[in-house]
Amino acid sequence: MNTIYIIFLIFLGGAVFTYFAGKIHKVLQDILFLVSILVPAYLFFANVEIGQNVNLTLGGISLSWGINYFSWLFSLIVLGLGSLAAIYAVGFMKGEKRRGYFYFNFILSIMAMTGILLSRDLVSFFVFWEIMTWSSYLITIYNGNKVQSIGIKYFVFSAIGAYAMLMAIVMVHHITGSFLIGDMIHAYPAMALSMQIWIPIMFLMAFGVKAAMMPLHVWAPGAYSNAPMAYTSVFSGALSKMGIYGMTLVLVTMVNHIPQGVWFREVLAWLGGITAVIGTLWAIQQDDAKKLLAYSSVAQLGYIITGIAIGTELAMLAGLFLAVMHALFKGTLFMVVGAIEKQTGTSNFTEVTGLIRKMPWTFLSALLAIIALAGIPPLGGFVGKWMLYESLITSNHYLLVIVIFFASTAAFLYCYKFLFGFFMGQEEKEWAHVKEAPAVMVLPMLIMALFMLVLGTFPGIILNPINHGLQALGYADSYKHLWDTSIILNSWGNKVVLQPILYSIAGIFLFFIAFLTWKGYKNTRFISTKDISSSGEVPKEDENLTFSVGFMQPFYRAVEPAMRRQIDKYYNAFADGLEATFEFLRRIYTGNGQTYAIYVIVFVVVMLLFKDFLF
Amino acid sequence: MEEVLYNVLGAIATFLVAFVVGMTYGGLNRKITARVQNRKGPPFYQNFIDTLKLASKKSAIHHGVMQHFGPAFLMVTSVMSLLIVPVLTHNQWFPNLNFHGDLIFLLYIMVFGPLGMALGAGQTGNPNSAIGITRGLSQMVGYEIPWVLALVALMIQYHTTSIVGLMAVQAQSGTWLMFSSPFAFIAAVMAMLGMFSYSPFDVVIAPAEIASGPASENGGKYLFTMMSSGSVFAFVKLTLYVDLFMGGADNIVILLVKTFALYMIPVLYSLTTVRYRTEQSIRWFWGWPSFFGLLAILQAVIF
Amino acid sequence: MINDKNSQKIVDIIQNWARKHSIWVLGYGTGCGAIEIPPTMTSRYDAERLGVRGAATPRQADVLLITGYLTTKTLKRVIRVYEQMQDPKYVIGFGSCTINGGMYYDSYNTIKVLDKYLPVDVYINGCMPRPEAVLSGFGQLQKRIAEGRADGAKQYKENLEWYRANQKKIIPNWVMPEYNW
Amino acid sequence: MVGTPVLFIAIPLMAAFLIPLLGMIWKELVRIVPGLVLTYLLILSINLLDHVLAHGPIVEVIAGWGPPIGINLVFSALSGFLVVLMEFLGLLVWAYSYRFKRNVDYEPALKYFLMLMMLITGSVGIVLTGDIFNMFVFIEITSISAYGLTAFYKGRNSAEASFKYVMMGSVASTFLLLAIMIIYAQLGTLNMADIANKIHLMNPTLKIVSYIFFVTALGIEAEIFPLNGWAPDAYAEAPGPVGAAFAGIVVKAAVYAIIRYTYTIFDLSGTFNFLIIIGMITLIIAETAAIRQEKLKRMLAYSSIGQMGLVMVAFGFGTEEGVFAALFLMLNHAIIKSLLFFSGSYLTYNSTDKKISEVNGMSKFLPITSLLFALGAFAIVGLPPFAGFWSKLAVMTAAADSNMILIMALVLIVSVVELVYYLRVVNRVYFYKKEADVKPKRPTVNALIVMITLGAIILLVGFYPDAVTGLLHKASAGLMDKTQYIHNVLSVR
Amino acid sequence: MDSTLFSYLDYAVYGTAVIVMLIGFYGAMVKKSLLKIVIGLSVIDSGLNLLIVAIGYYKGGTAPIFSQGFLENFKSVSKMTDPVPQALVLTAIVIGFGVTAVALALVIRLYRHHGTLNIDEIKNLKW
Repeated sequence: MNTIYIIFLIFLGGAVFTYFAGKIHKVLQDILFLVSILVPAYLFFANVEIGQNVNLTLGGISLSWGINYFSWLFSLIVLGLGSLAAIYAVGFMKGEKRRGYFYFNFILSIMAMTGILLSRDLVSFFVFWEIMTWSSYLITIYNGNKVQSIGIKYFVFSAIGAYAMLMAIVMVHHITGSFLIGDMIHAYPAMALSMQIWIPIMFLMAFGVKAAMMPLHVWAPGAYSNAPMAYTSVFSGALSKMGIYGMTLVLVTMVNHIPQGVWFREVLAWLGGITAVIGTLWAIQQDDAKKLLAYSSVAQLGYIITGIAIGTELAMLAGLFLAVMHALFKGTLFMVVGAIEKQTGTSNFTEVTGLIRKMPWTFLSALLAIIALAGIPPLGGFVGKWMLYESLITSNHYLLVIVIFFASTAAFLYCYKFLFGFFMGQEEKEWAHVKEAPAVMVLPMLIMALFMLVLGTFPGIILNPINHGLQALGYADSYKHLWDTSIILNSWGNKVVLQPILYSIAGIFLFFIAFLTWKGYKNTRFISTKDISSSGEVPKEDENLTFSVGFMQPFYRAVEPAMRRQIDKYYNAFADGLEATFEFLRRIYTGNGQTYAIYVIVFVVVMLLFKDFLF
Repeated sequence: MEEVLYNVLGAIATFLVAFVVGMTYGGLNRKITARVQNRKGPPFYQNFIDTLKLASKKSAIHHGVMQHFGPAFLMVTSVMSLLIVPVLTHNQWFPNLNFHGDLIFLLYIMVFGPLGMALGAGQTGNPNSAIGITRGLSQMVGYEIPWVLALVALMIQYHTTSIVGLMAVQAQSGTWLMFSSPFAFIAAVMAMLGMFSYSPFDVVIAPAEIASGPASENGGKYLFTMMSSGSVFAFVKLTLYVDLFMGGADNIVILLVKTFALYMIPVLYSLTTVRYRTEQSIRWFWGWPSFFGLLAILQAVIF
Repeated sequence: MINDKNSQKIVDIIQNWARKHSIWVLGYGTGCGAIEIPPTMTSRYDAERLGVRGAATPRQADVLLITGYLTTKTLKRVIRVYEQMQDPKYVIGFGSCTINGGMYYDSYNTIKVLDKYLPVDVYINGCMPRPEAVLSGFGQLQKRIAEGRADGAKQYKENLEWYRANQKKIIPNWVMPEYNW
Repeated sequence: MVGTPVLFIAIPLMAAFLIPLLGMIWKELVRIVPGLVLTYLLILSINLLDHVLAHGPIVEVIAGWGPPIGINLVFSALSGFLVVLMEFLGLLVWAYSYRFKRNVDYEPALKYFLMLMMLITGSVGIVLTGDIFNMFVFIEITSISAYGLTAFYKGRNSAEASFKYVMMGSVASTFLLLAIMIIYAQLGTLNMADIANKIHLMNPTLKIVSYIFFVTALGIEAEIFPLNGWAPDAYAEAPGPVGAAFAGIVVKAAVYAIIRYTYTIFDLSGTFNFLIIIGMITLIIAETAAIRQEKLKRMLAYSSIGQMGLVMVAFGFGTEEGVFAALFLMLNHAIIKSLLFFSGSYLTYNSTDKKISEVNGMSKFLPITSLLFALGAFAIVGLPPFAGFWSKLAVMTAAADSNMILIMALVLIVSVVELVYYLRVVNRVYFYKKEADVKPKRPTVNALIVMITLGAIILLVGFYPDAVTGLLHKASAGLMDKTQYIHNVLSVR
Repeated sequence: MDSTLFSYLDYAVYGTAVIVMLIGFYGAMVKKSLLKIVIGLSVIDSGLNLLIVAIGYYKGGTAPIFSQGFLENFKSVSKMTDPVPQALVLTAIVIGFGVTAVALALVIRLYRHHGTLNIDEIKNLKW
C-alpha cells in the first residue's frame, strides 16, 4: 500500500481509537494521540517522495494525491507545528474534560490539513477543506455554550467561503470536465473572461476566510481566543496558512496569467495591509491575552497576504517566510498563553502579573517569540519583515509600505503589552504558588523559540525550501546563491548581512551585561517588586500596584475615531435583519388548515393564469 | 581575524567619539537652556560629571534579570546603529558595518533598545515606569509615520535603500538631499523632534508626574548605562540625518558643525513649547509632518 | 592595581570630585520650607551651576533634602525614602524644625531632633533659611564630600540598632522591609 | 428470479389485515409479523433489483389484461431502487418503533403497525404502478394511513395536525382525480406508457391543465410550497418514527410520481423550469422558516421540506446528472432525515412540547444518540466526509453543467442557513446545561441498533460513495430514457 | 330527442357537476365550522364523481355488461358506455367515504379537546 494511504489510515484510525481509548486509560489515550500524530508526520517526511502521485476513483470522480515542493513547504508548517502542538497538548489537556473529543478533532484537523496539501484534485481538496473546517469548529466550541455564537460565526463564514469555492469547483468542472487541479490550471488561460475573473474571486473568498482577510476576518478573534490554546497554536499557526496556501496557488497559477490579474493582486495587497492595521489596532485594545494574540494573528496574516499578493519573487519569499515564522512565533505565543492559563487559571492581563520569576522558561520562549513577532533583529521575524518592505518598496507600493509599517510599529505596543501583562509588573501574593509549566509543555515552546533564533541568522534553512516551492510554481531562481552566506538582498542590490549582525549584537549585549553584572557585584542586591520608590509608601503584600487597566489608553485616544466603525457591527445588523425577515416569512404558515387549503386553490389558480408563461 | 580586530577597534573608537560628542551636546543643551532661561547654567561638561558620579555609586538594587537586560538592550541599539551609520566618509578609522545593513534594518534596530528598556523597566514593578513606557511607545508610533514616509520617499526616488547609497547619490550630484528632497527633509526633521523626546514631546519621562517614567527604579550603574546609551544614540541620530540629508561629513569638524546645527533644531524648539499629552503629540505627528511626508512621496513619484 | 591603596586614593579623589559636582536632590517637601526650593533652583540663584539638580526618585538621588518639620506620620515615609537611596547618600536637614523642633518645639505630633532618626550630614539653619543659606548649605555638603567626611550613611549602617530603636518609638506599627546594605 | 413485483403489494396488504387475527392468537405477533414481512420484502426487493440491474426492467401484468388496458407494475432500476429504500426504511421504522411509547400496549401497537404496513404498501405501490388511476388509489391508501398515523397520539395537537392533513389531502385527491379524468377523456387510456405514447394527440391547453392538477395534487404529498401547510404539523405531532417514514417513504413516493409525470408522461416544454422555480421557492421558504423554530421536530420537518425542494430543483435541471443528483439526494435525505427523526425523538422523549431547548445537555445522558444526531446533522448539511456531501457535490455539478449559476448561489446560501440551525441544535445537545425538569430516556436496544445502522450507512456512503452511485446512475439513465420505458411496458403481452 | 338539445343537456350535466364542486369548495374554504368543512369536502367528491360518470357516458350507450353473444355482435361493444369511469367512480366513492369517516372522527376528537368547531380557534400548531 502506498505511504499516503497509510498516513491517512493512521490518522483516521488513530482519531477513532484515541477517542475511545479514554474509556480504558488516560495515559493510553495520550500515547495513542501522540502516535497518531507523530507517526504519520514521520512517515510523511521519511517516505513520501516529492512528485509522486497516487490516483484513485471515488464515486465516479478520479482523485489524485501527491505532493510537490510547494505543498511540502506547507506540510513542514502543518506537521512540524502539529507535532509540537500535539506534544504540548498532552500536557495541556492533563486533567481537562472531554479529552477524547479534543484529541479526535485535533487529529482530524491535522489530517485534513495534510490532505489539503496532498490533494491534486479539487474534490479531495474541498473534502479535506471541509473536514478541516468542522473539526476546527468543534474544537472552537470546546469550551461550551458561551462560545456557541462565536463558533457558529466561524462556521458560517467558513461555509460561505467553502461554498463559494464549491461553486468555483463545479464551474471549473463544467468547463474542463475534470476535477484535477492541473487541468484547471491548463484550461484557465483559455476560459471566458467572466470565468477567468469569477473563479479566482470565489476561490479567494474561501481562502480569504481562512486567512482571516478583511472583511472576512470577523470570526477570527473569537475563534482563536476561545479554542483551547493547545489547538489555537495550530489554528492560528497552521490552519490559517491553508488559506495562504490556496491564495498563493490561485494567484500564481491562475490570476497571473491574465492581464486583469494585476487588479486582483493590488486589491488583495491592500486588503492585506488594511487587515494588518485593523488587527493591530484592535489587538492593542485587548485585555485578554488570547484576544490580543487572536487579533495579532489577523494582523500578521495581513502581512502575509500582502506579500503574496505583490507577487514578485522577493515578495513571495517574504510572504512565505513570514508564514513559516508566523506559525512558529504565534504557535509559541498561544502555547505560552495556554501554559499561563493552565498554571494560573486566567489569561487576563489585569489579573495575572509578575510571572517572570515563576515561569522563566515560558518567559524566555515568549520573549523570543515576541521579538520575532515584532520583527526585530536578530530573530527570524526581521528577515521576513525586511524582505516584505524591500519588495514593497522595490515594486513601487510606497503607500502600502507606509500602511504596513504603521501596523508593524503599532505592533510593538501589543508586543510589549503581552510581555508586560503576564511577566512584568509586581509579583503578587495571589500568584506566589504558580510553578513553571510541566516540561512537556515547555519543551515544544523552547524548540520553536530556538528555531526562530536560528532562522534569524540562517534563514536559508527555510528560504531554500521556499525557493524550491517557488520554482515549482514557475518562479525564477534569482536569490538562491545567497542563502548559504545568510545574506538577504533586494532587487536594487541592497542587502543585510545577517551573520556579523548577530555576532555584533551578541557581543555588545554580552559585554554590557557583563559590565552591569560585574560592576559592584557585591553591593548589588535583589529586592522584591514590592520594594519600589512610590513616595516612601510601602505597598502591602496583597496590594497590586501594577499598571494594567487601560494599558495603551494614550494611543487608543489618538486612534479612537478610526475604531468606532466595526465591520462586525454591520455583519451583526445584517444577520439580525435576516432573522427578522425569516421570522416574518414563516408567518405564511398561519396554523389554520383552511388557509392552507386556500393556498392550494390559489396555487392552482395562479398556475392556470400563468400557464402560457410557464409552459 | 585581523580584519575583525580592526573592526572591533574601530568600533570602540567610534563609540568613544560618539560618547564624548553626545555627552557634550547634552551638556551644551543644558547650558543653552540655562542661558535662555537667564541662568548661568552648569558647565558644558556637567553630563560627564553626572555619569561619572552615577558610575561611582557604591551600591545598586535590581528587581530581576530583566533590569540588567534593559540597559544592555539600549546599548545594543545605540552601538549597533552606530555601527550601521557611516560616521565619516573616506576614513579608515571608522569602517564600521555600514555595508551590512540598510535603512530598514536601521529602523528596526533603532526600536530594539526602547523595547528592551521597556522590558527592563517593566520588571521593576513600578507603575510609573509602565505608564511612561506606554506613552513612549505610543509616541514612537506617532513619529515613525512621518519618518518612514520621508525615508520611503528617499528610497523610491533614488532607488536604493542603503545609507551609503543615498550618500553616494549626494556625492554624485553635489546637492544635499535636504535641497533636492526638501519635503522629505522637513518631515524627517519634524519626526526628529519626537525622536529626541525633548519638550513638547517629553511626556514620557515627566519627572514630577510619573517620576521620570521608565528610569524611575534605575540608579547607579543602570542609569549610567542608560545615559551613556542615550548620548551615543543622540549622536547616531544626528549623524544619520547628516548622512541622509546633508551629504555626510569628510572629517570630524564638518561632522560636528553639521550635527550641532541639526541638534539645535530640537533644542531650540523645546525651549519655546510646553508639554503635549500623548495623544496630542501623536495627532501632531500625523498632521503636518505626515503631510510633508506624503508631499515627499509625491515628489519622489513625480520626479 | 585597583586594590592598591594609593591608586584607590586617586580613584576616591576623582569619584568624590564627581559626587561633589553632581548633587541630585530629592526634596522631601512636606514642611513649609519647600517654598524656598524653587527660587534656589530657578534663574535667580540657579543651583544647577553647582551641579545641584532635582532627582525624580530616591533610586537616582544623592541627597535627601528634608525641608522643615517631620510629623510622626511622615517620618516613616522619610525613613523609607532614605533607605531606598543608594550609596553614597547624604541628608540635609533644612530649617530649625529639623534641628530642635523650631516653632513646633512643644508639638505632640512632630519630630524634634531629626538626628535621632536619620544621619544628617548638613543642617541649614533658619526659619525659613533663605536660598543663599541653602546654597551655602550645599557648599558645606560639597566640602564635606570632597574631604570624604560626608559619611552619614556609614554611621547609619553602623548604628542601625540605635536608629531603629528611636524610629520604632515614634512609629508603632513598623511594617517595612529590612535595611540590609 | 424469486418473486414478482406484485408481492410487494399483495403480501403486506394481506399481512396488514391478518395482523388483528394473528393478534388474537398471540399478542406479540402483532409486532413481530410486520417485521418478518418487511424483512422478506426487503430481501425480495434486493433480489429483484439485482435481477433488474442485470437483465432489464420487469413489467408485470395483473389480472391477465396486458397494457394498455390492464394494470401493470413496472420494476425498473429507478423504481427498484426506491422500493429497496422504502422497504429498508420501513424495516428500520418497524424495528425502531417496536415498543416505542404507546406501542408497548397491544391496542395501539396493532393500529400502529397496521397503518404502517398500509403506508409502506401504498408508497411502494405508487412507485411500482404503471397506471395513473391505480396510482391514485395507492396515494389514497398512503394518505389515509398517514392521517391515522399523524393522529396516533391522542393529544389535541395531533388531531389538529391530522385534520389539516385530511383537508389538504381531500383537496389533493380531488385535483388528482380531475387530472386523471381529463387525460382519460382526451386519450381514453390510463396506462402511463400508453399516455406517454399518445400525449402529443392531446389538446395543448388541457394537457397543461392536467399537468398543473397533477403537480398540485402530488405536490401536497411532496411538500411543495405553498401546498405543504400540513407537513410541519404532521411531522411534529406524529410519533418520531412516523416522521421518518413520512420523510423517507411517503414524500419519496410523491416525488417519484411527480418526476414520472414530468419526465415520462408529459412532453411540455417548461416543466423543468417550473420544477426549478417551485423547488427553489420551497427550499428558501422552508429553510428560512426552519431557522426560527422552537420545536425540534418542526425544525426537522421544515428542513425536510427544504430538502425536497432541493430535490425538485435537481430534477428540474432535466439532465441525467441532475436526475442522478436528485436521486442521490433522495437517498441521503431518506437515510439522514430518518436518523435525525429517530435520534431526535429520543432526545426529546419525555417532553410534551418537543422544544429545542429541551435537548440541552443531552449528550451526558444519551451519548450515542447525541453522537448520531450530530452525525446526522453534519451529514445533512453536506459536510464531508459524510454522505450528504456527495449528493451536494452532485447537485452542484449538475447545476454547473446546466449553467444555473444563480440557482447554485441561492442553494448554497440557503445551505448556510441550514447549517446554522443544525449547528445550534447540536451545540445545545453538547454544550448547554440540561434543563431541570427534563427526564432523559435511554433508547431501547432495537432503537439503538437502528440508529447505529443508519449512522454506519451514512459513513459508508460518505467514505465509499461507489456503493450506491452505480445503481443511481442506472436508475437515472432509466428515467431519462422515455422511449425505452414505453417500449418495455407496451411490448409486454 | 333532438341532438342539439341533448348536447345542451350534456353540457348541463357537466355544468351541474362543476357547480356542485364549486359549492363544495365554497363550503370547505369559507365556512368556519369543521363539520361544514367536512360536508364541503364530501360535496366536492360528489361533484367530481358526477363529472367522471358524465365523461364516460355518451348518447344512446348501453350498460357495459358482458353478455352472451357479446363477441359476435361487435356493434354492441361500440354502443356501450365506457365502463372504466364507472369503475373509477366506485373506487373514488369508497375512498371518499373513508376520508370522510377519518375526517369526522378527527372532528369529534377536536371538539372533545377544544370545545369548539370553529377552525379559526384550532391553531395550536403554527409557524
